[in-house]
Amino acid sequence: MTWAAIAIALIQLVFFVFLAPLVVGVIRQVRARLEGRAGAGVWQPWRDVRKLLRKNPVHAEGSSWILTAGPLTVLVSSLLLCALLPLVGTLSIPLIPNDLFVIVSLMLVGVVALALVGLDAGTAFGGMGSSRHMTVAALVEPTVLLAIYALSIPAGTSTLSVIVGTRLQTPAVILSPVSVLAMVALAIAIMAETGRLPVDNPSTHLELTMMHEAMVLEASGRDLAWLELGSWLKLAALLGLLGNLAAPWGILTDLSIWSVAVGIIAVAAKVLLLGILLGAGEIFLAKVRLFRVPELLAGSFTLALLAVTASYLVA
Amino acid sequence: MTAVTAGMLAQFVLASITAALAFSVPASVRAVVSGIACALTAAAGVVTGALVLAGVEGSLTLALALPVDPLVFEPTRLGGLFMVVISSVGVLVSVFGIGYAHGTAAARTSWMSLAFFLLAMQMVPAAADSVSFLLMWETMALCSTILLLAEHRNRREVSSAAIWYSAMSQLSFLLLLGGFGVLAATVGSTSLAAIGSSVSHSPAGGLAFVLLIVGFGSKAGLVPVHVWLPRAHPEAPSHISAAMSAAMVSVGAYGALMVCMRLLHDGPLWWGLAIMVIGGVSAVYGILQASVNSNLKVLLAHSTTENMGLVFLAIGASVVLRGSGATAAADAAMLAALLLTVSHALFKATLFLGAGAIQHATGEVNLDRLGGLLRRMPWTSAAFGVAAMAAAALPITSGFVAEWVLLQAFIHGSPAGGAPVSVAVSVAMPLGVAIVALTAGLALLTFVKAYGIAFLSRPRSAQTTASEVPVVMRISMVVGAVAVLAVGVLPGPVAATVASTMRLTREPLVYMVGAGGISIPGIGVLLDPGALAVLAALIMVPIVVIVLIVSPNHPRRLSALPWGGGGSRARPRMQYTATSYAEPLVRVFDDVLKPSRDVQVTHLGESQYLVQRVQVEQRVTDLIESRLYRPLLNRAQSFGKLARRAQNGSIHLYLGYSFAALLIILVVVAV
Amino acid sequence: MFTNIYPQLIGLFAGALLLTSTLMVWRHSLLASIGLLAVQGVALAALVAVIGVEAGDAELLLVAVLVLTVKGGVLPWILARESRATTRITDESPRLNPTAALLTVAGLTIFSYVVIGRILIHVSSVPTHAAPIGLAMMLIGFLLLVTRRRARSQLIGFLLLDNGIATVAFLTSGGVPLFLELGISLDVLLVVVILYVFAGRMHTKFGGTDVDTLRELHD
Amino acid sequence: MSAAGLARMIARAGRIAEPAPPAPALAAGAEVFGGSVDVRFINAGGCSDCALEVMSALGPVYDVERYGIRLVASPRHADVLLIVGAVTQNLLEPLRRTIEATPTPRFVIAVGDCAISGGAVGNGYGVFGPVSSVVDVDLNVPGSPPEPAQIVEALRRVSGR
Repeated sequence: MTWAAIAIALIQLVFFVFLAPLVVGVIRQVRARLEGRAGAGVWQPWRDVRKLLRKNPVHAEGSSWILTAGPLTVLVSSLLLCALLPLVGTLSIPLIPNDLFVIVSLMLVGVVALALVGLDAGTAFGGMGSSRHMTVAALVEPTVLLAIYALSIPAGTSTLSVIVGTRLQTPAVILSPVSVLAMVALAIAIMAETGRLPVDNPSTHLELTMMHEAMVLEASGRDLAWLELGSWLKLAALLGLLGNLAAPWGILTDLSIWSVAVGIIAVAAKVLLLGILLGAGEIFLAKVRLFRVPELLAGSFTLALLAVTASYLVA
Repeated sequence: MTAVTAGMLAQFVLASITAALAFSVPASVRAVVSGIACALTAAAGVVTGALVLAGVEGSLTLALALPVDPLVFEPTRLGGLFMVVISSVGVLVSVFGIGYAHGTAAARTSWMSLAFFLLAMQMVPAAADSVSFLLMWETMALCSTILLLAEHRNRREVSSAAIWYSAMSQLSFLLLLGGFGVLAATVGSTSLAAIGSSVSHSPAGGLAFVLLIVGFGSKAGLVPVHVWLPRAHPEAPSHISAAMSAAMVSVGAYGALMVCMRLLHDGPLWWGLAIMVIGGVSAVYGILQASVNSNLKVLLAHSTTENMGLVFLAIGASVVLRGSGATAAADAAMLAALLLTVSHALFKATLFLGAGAIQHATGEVNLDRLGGLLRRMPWTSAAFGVAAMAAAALPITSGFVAEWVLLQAFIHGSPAGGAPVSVAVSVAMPLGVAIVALTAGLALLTFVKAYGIAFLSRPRSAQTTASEVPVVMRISMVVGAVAVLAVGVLPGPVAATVASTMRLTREPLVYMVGAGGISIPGIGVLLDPGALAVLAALIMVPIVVIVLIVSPNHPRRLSALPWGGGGSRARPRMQYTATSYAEPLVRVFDDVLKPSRDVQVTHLGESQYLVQRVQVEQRVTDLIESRLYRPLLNRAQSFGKLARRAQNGSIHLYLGYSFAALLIILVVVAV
Repeated sequence: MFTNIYPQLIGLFAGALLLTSTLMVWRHSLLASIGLLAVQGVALAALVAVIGVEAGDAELLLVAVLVLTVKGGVLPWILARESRATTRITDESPRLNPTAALLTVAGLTIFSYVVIGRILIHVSSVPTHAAPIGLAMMLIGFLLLVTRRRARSQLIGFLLLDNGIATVAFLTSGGVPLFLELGISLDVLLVVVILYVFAGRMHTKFGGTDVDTLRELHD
Repeated sequence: MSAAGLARMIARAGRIAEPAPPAPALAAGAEVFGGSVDVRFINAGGCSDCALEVMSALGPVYDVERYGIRLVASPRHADVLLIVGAVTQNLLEPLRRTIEATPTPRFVIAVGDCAISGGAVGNGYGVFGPVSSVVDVDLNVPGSPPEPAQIVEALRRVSGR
């Protein structure tokens, strides 16, 4: 059992390192097509990373080891997400159950590392990005926790793989109002968490509108590669989680070649589908003002809170 | 005479010796001698507490020349736990003080009162009856006031802070006096054990509960009686603020825990809800104030309010859950409360000592003028960083474990046996999760700001001369940080010990799993940060391998100016400051913080369309202070003016008063 | 077969009602709110239909059809047409800032859950579990009436209020008699049309239906 | 605009990008980039006509992104410095800083005659000299101003697609 779980974790790790750049490539491609361009092809993120790894990073004078360690921390926290979340299978390592609060705190480690990278060189834009990034992160956290709390009530535990397993066995749960409200809230929170529109515009060149981009302005070469890969992995992993919560079918519950194949294909399909939806959806969205973001998050927070209380009071 | 008795006696003796030494030895060696002596006093506390936790019993009776019964000290296991926590902070503080204390902070009085301050704090949890409790409590308050006043010659603010502080601590003392009085009256004994055994939920019990909770809450720095914290801490010498903010507030928490676990246990639901409300409000309000503050020590003080708020939230949750039948979750919540207190004591001590080190090195605690200390003060930055992670509840620190247990207790609130969830639980628990989450998020921002602005980026003012602090100060900070990490990586032993101090519904509450992980079978959860750390380390390996394969000729790192758009080199003044870092947050919480902005535009003489300079000033004040206390104080003042008229110093008037009084008494007696 | 998904369906449609009400507070754009109103009408009709099927009550199904046509079709259509015809700016700047409003919504919903829990302590049929959502809708409707500035948006609040009343009626008493529902829907329809056309005319005449400014009209 | 209207517009617009001409030969030393080129555009002090051509070359009609070429916000991220105009005294220092801020290996492309040789303004009093006098240039795009297609071709020689 333990070995099976570790094997699944390894499979998820390797597969998502392969999948994440592809997802980003797909999102960009969809956007390009809808904007009337040919697009760089779905493999472009791969080429970007390969190139960045070959370059000699430049460090700002007076910047510290944070500029080297921060990106690695971001990457590792995202990799931990990929290893622990129930993506390909719902088996979880006995000593490290993919507990909701642990997962969220691992995510926050990455968030903090990124914010410190932004501050390290001591440039104006870095600080600006870092400040905005942390503000959004602080406001997102309640929504994320409450949303998954709402989802956890039917399963009676905060272990994500059990939650997904429960939804797999009793699909009726998925359509319950609680779950619907919670999923909407969670989706919004994830958009904010991964810096997509309408909270942050990942493809902006205008520093004043940046959050994530502004923090990585000083990073180059390998450091930049880790940062980018880290954020892509996070996006892919969270999309995978969303997909498995919304449609848990295909996720494996026991280890066998056949089920592994099915699990991989299923999660890839879900993530890529969500990626396409995301790319297409972003065409129709504009970035909201930074100070309208709290409204958005308050909205999703309200939905999540309603979901939780309702799930207690209705049943 | 058991070892515990001996230990408590030793603390009294050592404290007295310390005071004597501090008084007698010459100033040249005073710091070293009395610092070591204080450390020994505290160490005696650690040992005694450890013995109590190990199950040794013992009592100490001191007959005083006071017209009261002899003082009795007989620590319970809970008391033992707090004795350990408080006096370990005491050790760190004393050692740090050797290097830190200078000027008036190193005077005789300061060291003497530090000794008695530590003693009093260590003995409060040991008190077995309300009289000795209150006596130790008051000693603690007085000594801390003296310590707070240490630097009053140098700065004017000190005295006003001291006035606020002593006013608040006297208030809390009076409340406690009232509370214990009521209890003693209803039970007929001042012994805490007697009170605990004959628990009464009568109206009198309710009254006592309210008085005690508010009294302890004010010492723990809860809203709305928190106003002394942000004033006292920046003015006190840093090792004293560490002692106050890490140890003394824990004494306040101990009081609340004692009330809810020992004196008035299994209280009605509304007690729990009331504590939850106070705690929740304090947590959110405290961290909001902290996140928008730029003075490092004020920031830390407000974050103390936040952490104590969380502790009270947990206590209240435990009462509510017990009241509505979810006993396992109730125990878990209480465990969370204790873990939060322990973890807070450790990391807050380290943080304040770190702030002290910064002040020592740069003479500055205003974040807006700090920066780039990482390379100049590597030890301080490392210790402060670890403690800040704990304050932000990040893994693998003690803070994370504590908040994790709390959240788990919240979400497992549905009672055993599938009974329907009470409305109170179904509303209070989600809100509790929301509060903890929001608090954690804001704490994250606060401490990223504190660390990033102070240690990263470039110096914002001339601290190019700053250098690492003396080795004793380094040692105490690093020890604190190591303790934070130890509890964070191997929470198992600590949690088990903590759980052994509680009155449990089912034994045992906590099992150890793996290397040092914890599992709480009652609510079926498990956490092993050690395994998590190992996994993270294992994941690092392939990355390194990949790096070696993809780019074997290790790209050499070039250095260049910070990118400032190619224009003139980016000056330190262009960096984000702590104030600007928190600006978005101030806007988001505009309605709550009500910052006062004023914008001054100076136009050119020639034309009013050309602006010469724009000056923007934004100040965030403590709303509760300005809206609640100011009016009260003004009232009091006007009343005082009134009273002065009756006090014009004429002897005849006073005689007249006494004559009138006599007549009235006679009338009363006659009727 | 139907009886075991029956609670699911009730829950789903009740959830839809709550969701749409929350979104009405969230969105400022008038047209968006009208769209939400239409969705809500459909959800309400579906709810009625489900109850009807469960109770095997033909009259309720008839009511459902009626609700669908009036609340889900006619009303929104008229409103949308009128607004497109007469208003230039369809955005609303409410008195309460949206964040606070949304948190208020959460509070109101929890409150109504508590209240209903106290009132219907003895009843425990499936629909009564969802009854609080109806009450919450009424409260949210009031909230909109209070906080919105322009007459049209207040009308949305009014309609939300009406939907809430209907929901409570259906969920608790298993539906009102047909003719009563008929009467209610008809005069609601009448009121709305009159108010709305009136508001439209006023808008064209005085160029704005901000209630605060309208106060000046009567003196 | 409503979502439906936007969707209709997208459907109506269809493909804006023109069909891609055959790929030119890969420039020597550009293998390292492997089909991913991030461009930082610098106007070293030219009149803005080359700049305008560069902007249109980077627009959706020529759609350089399909060759793996992107405009980036920071020289730290850049592989190619696209420099137009003869280097003026005032922009000499910023140009130097930008170049040293760009991680190696990097390509420098001089666009337009002024950038290559100084051109018509080469001996103006405010002019320091051509780009080659500041940093050794890897690729030249002659013309005053060059056509966008030429600029795109130069970039494609770096990206190799």
